Amino acid sequence: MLDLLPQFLVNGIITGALLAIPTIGFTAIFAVLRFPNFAVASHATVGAFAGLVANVYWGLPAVPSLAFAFLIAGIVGLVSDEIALKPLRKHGALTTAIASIALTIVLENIIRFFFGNELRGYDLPLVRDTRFGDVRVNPQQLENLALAVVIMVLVFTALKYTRMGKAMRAVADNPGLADLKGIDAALVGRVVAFAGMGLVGIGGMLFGLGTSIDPLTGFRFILPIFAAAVVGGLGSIPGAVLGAMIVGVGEEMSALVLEPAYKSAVGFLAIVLVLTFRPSGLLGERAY
Amino acid sequence: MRVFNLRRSFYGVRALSDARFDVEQGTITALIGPNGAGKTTAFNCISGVIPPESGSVHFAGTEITGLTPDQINACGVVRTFQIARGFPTLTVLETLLLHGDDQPGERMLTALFSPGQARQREAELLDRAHAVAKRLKLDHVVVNLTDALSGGQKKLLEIGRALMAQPRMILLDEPVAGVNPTLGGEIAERIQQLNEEDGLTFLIVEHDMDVVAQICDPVIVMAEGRTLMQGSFDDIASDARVQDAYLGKRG
Amino acid sequence: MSLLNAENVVAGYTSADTILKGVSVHADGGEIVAILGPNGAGKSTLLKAIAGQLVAREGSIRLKDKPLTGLKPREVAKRGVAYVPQEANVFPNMSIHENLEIGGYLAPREIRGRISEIYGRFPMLAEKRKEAARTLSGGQRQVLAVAIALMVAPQLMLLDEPSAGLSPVATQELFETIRSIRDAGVAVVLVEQNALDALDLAERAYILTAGRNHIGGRASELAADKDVRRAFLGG
Amino acid sequence: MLSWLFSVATFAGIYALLALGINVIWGMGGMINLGMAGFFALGAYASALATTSGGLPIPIGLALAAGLAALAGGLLCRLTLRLRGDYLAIVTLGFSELVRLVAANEIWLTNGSDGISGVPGPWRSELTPFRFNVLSFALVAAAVVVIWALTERLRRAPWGRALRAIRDDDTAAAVAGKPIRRFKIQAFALGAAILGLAGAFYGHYTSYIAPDIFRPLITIYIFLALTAGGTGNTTGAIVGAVAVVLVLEGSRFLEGWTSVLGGVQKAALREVFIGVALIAIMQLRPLGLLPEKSPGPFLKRKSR
Amino acid sequence: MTDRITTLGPNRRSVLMGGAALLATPAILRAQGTAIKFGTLTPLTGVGGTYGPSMRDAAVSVFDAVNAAGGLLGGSIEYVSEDTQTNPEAAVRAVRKLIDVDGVSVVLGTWASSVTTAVAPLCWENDVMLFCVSGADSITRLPHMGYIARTQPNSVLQIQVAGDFMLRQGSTGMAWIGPQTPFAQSSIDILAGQAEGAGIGMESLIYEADKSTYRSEVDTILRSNPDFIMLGGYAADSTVVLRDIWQAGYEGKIMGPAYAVNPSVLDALPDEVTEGVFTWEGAPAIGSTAYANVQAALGVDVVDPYSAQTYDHASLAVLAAAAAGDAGGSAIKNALRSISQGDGTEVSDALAGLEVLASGGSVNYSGASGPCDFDEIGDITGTQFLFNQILGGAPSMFERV
Repeated sequence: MLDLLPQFLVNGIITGALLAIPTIGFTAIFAVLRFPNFAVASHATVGAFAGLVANVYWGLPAVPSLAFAFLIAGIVGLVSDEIALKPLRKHGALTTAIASIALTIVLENIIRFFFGNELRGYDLPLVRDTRFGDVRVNPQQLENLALAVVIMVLVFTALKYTRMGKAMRAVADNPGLADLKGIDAALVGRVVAFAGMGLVGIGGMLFGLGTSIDPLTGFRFILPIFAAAVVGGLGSIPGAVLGAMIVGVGEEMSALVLEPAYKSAVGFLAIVLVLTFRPSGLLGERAY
Repeated sequence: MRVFNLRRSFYGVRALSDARFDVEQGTITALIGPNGAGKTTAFNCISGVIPPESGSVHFAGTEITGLTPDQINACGVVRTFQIARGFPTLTVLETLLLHGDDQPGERMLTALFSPGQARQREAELLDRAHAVAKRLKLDHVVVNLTDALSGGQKKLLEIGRALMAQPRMILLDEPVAGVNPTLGGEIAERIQQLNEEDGLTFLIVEHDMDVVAQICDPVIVMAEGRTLMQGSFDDIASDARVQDAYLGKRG
Repeated sequence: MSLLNAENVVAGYTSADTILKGVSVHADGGEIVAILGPNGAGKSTLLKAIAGQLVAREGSIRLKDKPLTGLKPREVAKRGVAYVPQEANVFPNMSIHENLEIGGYLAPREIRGRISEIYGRFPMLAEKRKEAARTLSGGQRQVLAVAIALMVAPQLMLLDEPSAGLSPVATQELFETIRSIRDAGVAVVLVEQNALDALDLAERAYILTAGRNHIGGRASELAADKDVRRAFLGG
Repeated sequence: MLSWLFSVATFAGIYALLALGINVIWGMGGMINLGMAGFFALGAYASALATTSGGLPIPIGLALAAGLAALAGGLLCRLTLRLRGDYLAIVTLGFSELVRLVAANEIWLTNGSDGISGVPGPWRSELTPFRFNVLSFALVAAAVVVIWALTERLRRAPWGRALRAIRDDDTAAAVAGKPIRRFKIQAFALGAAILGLAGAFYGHYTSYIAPDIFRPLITIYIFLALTAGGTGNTTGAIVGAVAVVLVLEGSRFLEGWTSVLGGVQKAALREVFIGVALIAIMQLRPLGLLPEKSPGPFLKRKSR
Repeated sequence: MTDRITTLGPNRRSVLMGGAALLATPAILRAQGTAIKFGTLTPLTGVGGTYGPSMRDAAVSVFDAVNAAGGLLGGSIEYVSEDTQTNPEAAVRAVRKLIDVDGVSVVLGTWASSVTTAVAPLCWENDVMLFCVSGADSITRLPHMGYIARTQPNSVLQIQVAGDFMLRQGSTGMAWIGPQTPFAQSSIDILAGQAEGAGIGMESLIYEADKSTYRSEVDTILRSNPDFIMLGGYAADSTVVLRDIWQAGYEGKIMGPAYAVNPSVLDALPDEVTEGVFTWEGAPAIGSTAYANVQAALGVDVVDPYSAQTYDHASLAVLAAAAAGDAGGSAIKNALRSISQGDGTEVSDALAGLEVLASGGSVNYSGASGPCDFDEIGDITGTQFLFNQILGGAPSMFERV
């Protein structure tokens, strides 16, 4: 079995990179709005379907379709947050989190209402893997990996160098002082609801690229997202990337020691292990 | 109580470095010093809220360093908080009852299956709570949630909490700050009375020097995480180092 | 008419809880005004009321004739009032440079110039510009907090116990900084525990007790006053 | 029709038990437990296995269910004692998924995804379906009343007061001399025991359990029930559970207005309705239909 | 016992008299109507949501056709559709409503084995006939007293037939890969037995459903160099596995059940990925009236096995009720085998059957999914199997057994 180790490692890195994008979205929302937004599941599905409309119905190539997925998932994220979740935030993080679960049910079924349950696939050519010695990699995966890296770089750049990005980090870091310094926390909240869910939507489509999508697409990878965010430390964006890598690589490598049917258990074990030693995850609560 | 070489840092800033002092049984000892001198941190370490990095705390000959807060409480040492920490969903009366000692109803099985015992104890505690509330002039707000109290009332409740537990030693963190002078005087008197009549030992952090002068002896001065000196109030007040540390240096 | 005029301010955190029971304070450009008094007297609450973090229930707070009462903290900040809270007054996970940039959030065009000004004034900050604020020592952090406040070129600066937890040396350095700010024409209102030091620093001072003005006057006179010594040392 | 009402009421009773269990852990103890379905499953499996392959009588199955769930609850709580709410939420969610994975994969023990059928119900074969429904309802209702009485007594007792204090501010409660760890573990274990009991009732009532039943959806329903009913309020837990079952079952009768739509669309619309209704309840009554109230001192009623 | 539906015979007068009042009363009060009531219970949401909607539509088309042609037993068929949510817990609540409120005498279309197992006892206890498409062997072994009929060949039979096919194609190393399902382990055991008999290797792997990639799982299974891989999952995960196997550069043969490698999967994947993949199913009666009816009702060229089966469920229920002269559950149960098999006139749709029955003849229904003959425990017998090969993105017939 050990001969497969390098292959599993590569698989894990690719899975991890894909996982990182929605995890960044989830953790960014947590950092600024201070609640775990379980509606990431349905927003990933929204993104996947928006991308499908752009790609299959309008014939756009992958990258513009991803941009469209970002836009639509972001808008849905913003609007649903304003209507459903924002009024509840003053009643505490957990109340809001529970409402976000109800929101997930609503959004998933709105998609089902319009698109039905059929499996749908993107109109993108598939190619076979390329071999590098013992390890095979798919060009599509490399493309996804590259996309993931580009998106991560964009997110980091935006957070690091733009005015809004800095304001976002300031609110996450010290909301009271940010308010004193003139940052409109409500506006930042809206931006983060939009951008965070937009990233989750991209994640949904990136996952969908390799599979087929249906209204339950988002649910298929919601647990790894939570696991990754917690392992990395809720609210920490570098932590999200680190956590996603740990969960991604961990899940793929688990085949060496664990029945594949228990793959999801890896995320859980990683959480328990990390939290035993660091109750706030690997990178604590640092926003950046 | 003997506190020896307590050390504790936060994020690289040393809040306590080698704090050492003794509190004799039956005294009302004051712990004074400028803000940031480490008084509250010392309280936290003594009461088990945060563990010290090194050093030790002994109470009545037993080492209590590193015990959990409830274990320290069980040894007879209770404390109050500087900023009154109310339980938002508990009423004043419930808060007082909560601090009553030896309530068998806090054991799950007793509460479920022999409530009689718990009720009997509750009745005793209720009498005590009403007495405490009356003494602290909280009797008209006993049914209010603690969140709805004014700052001064919260302060009083802090003291009430300490009184309910019938401890051997009470650590008071700024018992009269934010309370009007008349009430402050009453609190001070009450402390003195408890000390004289019940033999309770007090360790008090306080900035109100009237109160300190009136009831405390000895006084311990802390600055920059260390014990500066220990002595009677007059000794302290006339000491140049203390004036420097506490009032600030001139020029 | 002074720059800051606070008259008979009544405020508290909850409706049941009135901490300020009628406090009046005023301050002018180029002077340091110290607010002193025992813990719980309402000193910090007063600053919060001025900065807009608490709504004054009665009384008026005006900056150069324009009322501040009822404005949100960021609107107060826009009028040129910089408030430095006692705690959590920097962004711990952001670099020094970014802290300053956020400080100048309301005046984006002037950020560059002001930051270089501040680096000139506080070489320590320039040196550590890329480091996260959480790595600073207590004194350095207070300097950064003040520097963040300076980023908007305020007319009035409110400092809440800036010397808390600082060593004497750090305190003296910080006070030097405050003096230089005063000298630049800014009105500084500071709350202090370090009473005599504060009186030494300030031109004027108010002593509050139990939410009301107790004594006020020139700092040098107050420093010699028996009443003041009593308030702080009981003697 | 009547039979259906009894059956819906039985489900409402099982939901109410679940809500009461969660109320002890979350409402009274402040510990979020999104792993509810896991304890529900543990109880269901324990009792089903004990009474089918174990051949034991149903009451022993119920006791085993509660006991096993309590044990697991205590252990999980011990393991997660230091975690903050949102972390705890995700860890417990992972726990329930782990339980489901084990139930699906350890065929030797749980019969895998085939599930366990023929779980005995009390006098099921001797009674008509209608009478069995009535009996089940009576038994579940009795259990709800007993558990309600027990948890309400605990809530009013000094035990509940201390637990509430810990929920509000555990440092201050510790300083007040309350052993936080003991209280939290007790509350978690007790709540888990109730969840396990509910699982056992579920199995004996429907006669069949399978891993698919214990997907997180049911946890969501119960949390929504408790939030709608009033977190921390024992009676509210029951009211909320009944409200959620009414929404779930009542929404089946929306059919009439939607005759132009296809089957999927109707089903989707029904679930949208459920979600919107629950969010609306939370927004309109954020503290729940019956907000938590302080019980006052633990004395006999007449003396109060 | 007031709620029990024991007689649901034709009672025209009450229908007529009650008609006006019924329109004015809410559905909930109409529970014990005297109309003929059938219920569909398919997965409209949840994992099975891919299949359930068309299953429902296929069944409903039968009822609509019968009603349009004058109804059944002098009345018209009322049908109620509920959603299993692919979740036994929700399905139990749904079937309760169907039985106790709507008073249906037939429930048809349950898909997931766990759902069927969960609702079955409620059906047989209430004299309700249950038609299902679930494959788990354990279902027909339940003590159902004849109240279950299954149109899906049981999994033992399916796997044996498929394994034989793989050996016939000259497999020198078999592999099975699929999620944990009620028939995962039995599938592996059967294949392993067949492989051992043929003296070839057999590798298997059970993965976790609902993952977005199975690359590592595929790598693991390919280590044994199989030349014939059998898929054990459903449509969603099979899409992923097929893609991953193809991308891994596998050149051997693949086969999967027709419900997993279905038109939507073929649609979602590029043709080259599915090229040459074998599928198998209980042979549908392509070209029959029934099959054509389903094609028309669903507007598709290739009818998926489950929709064909629910179409037959509906037809069987209608014909059994007509033959018994009683639309009650026990009557349908007792009459089922008299119209599904035997020497009667062979008919392929309900309308034709009703005509024959009306004229006093007897029928042998043979529907869209095949001949629909049942053994004593309700399993389908005499099923022929159809093997297709996917060529150019569409199935083409390969072999019929």
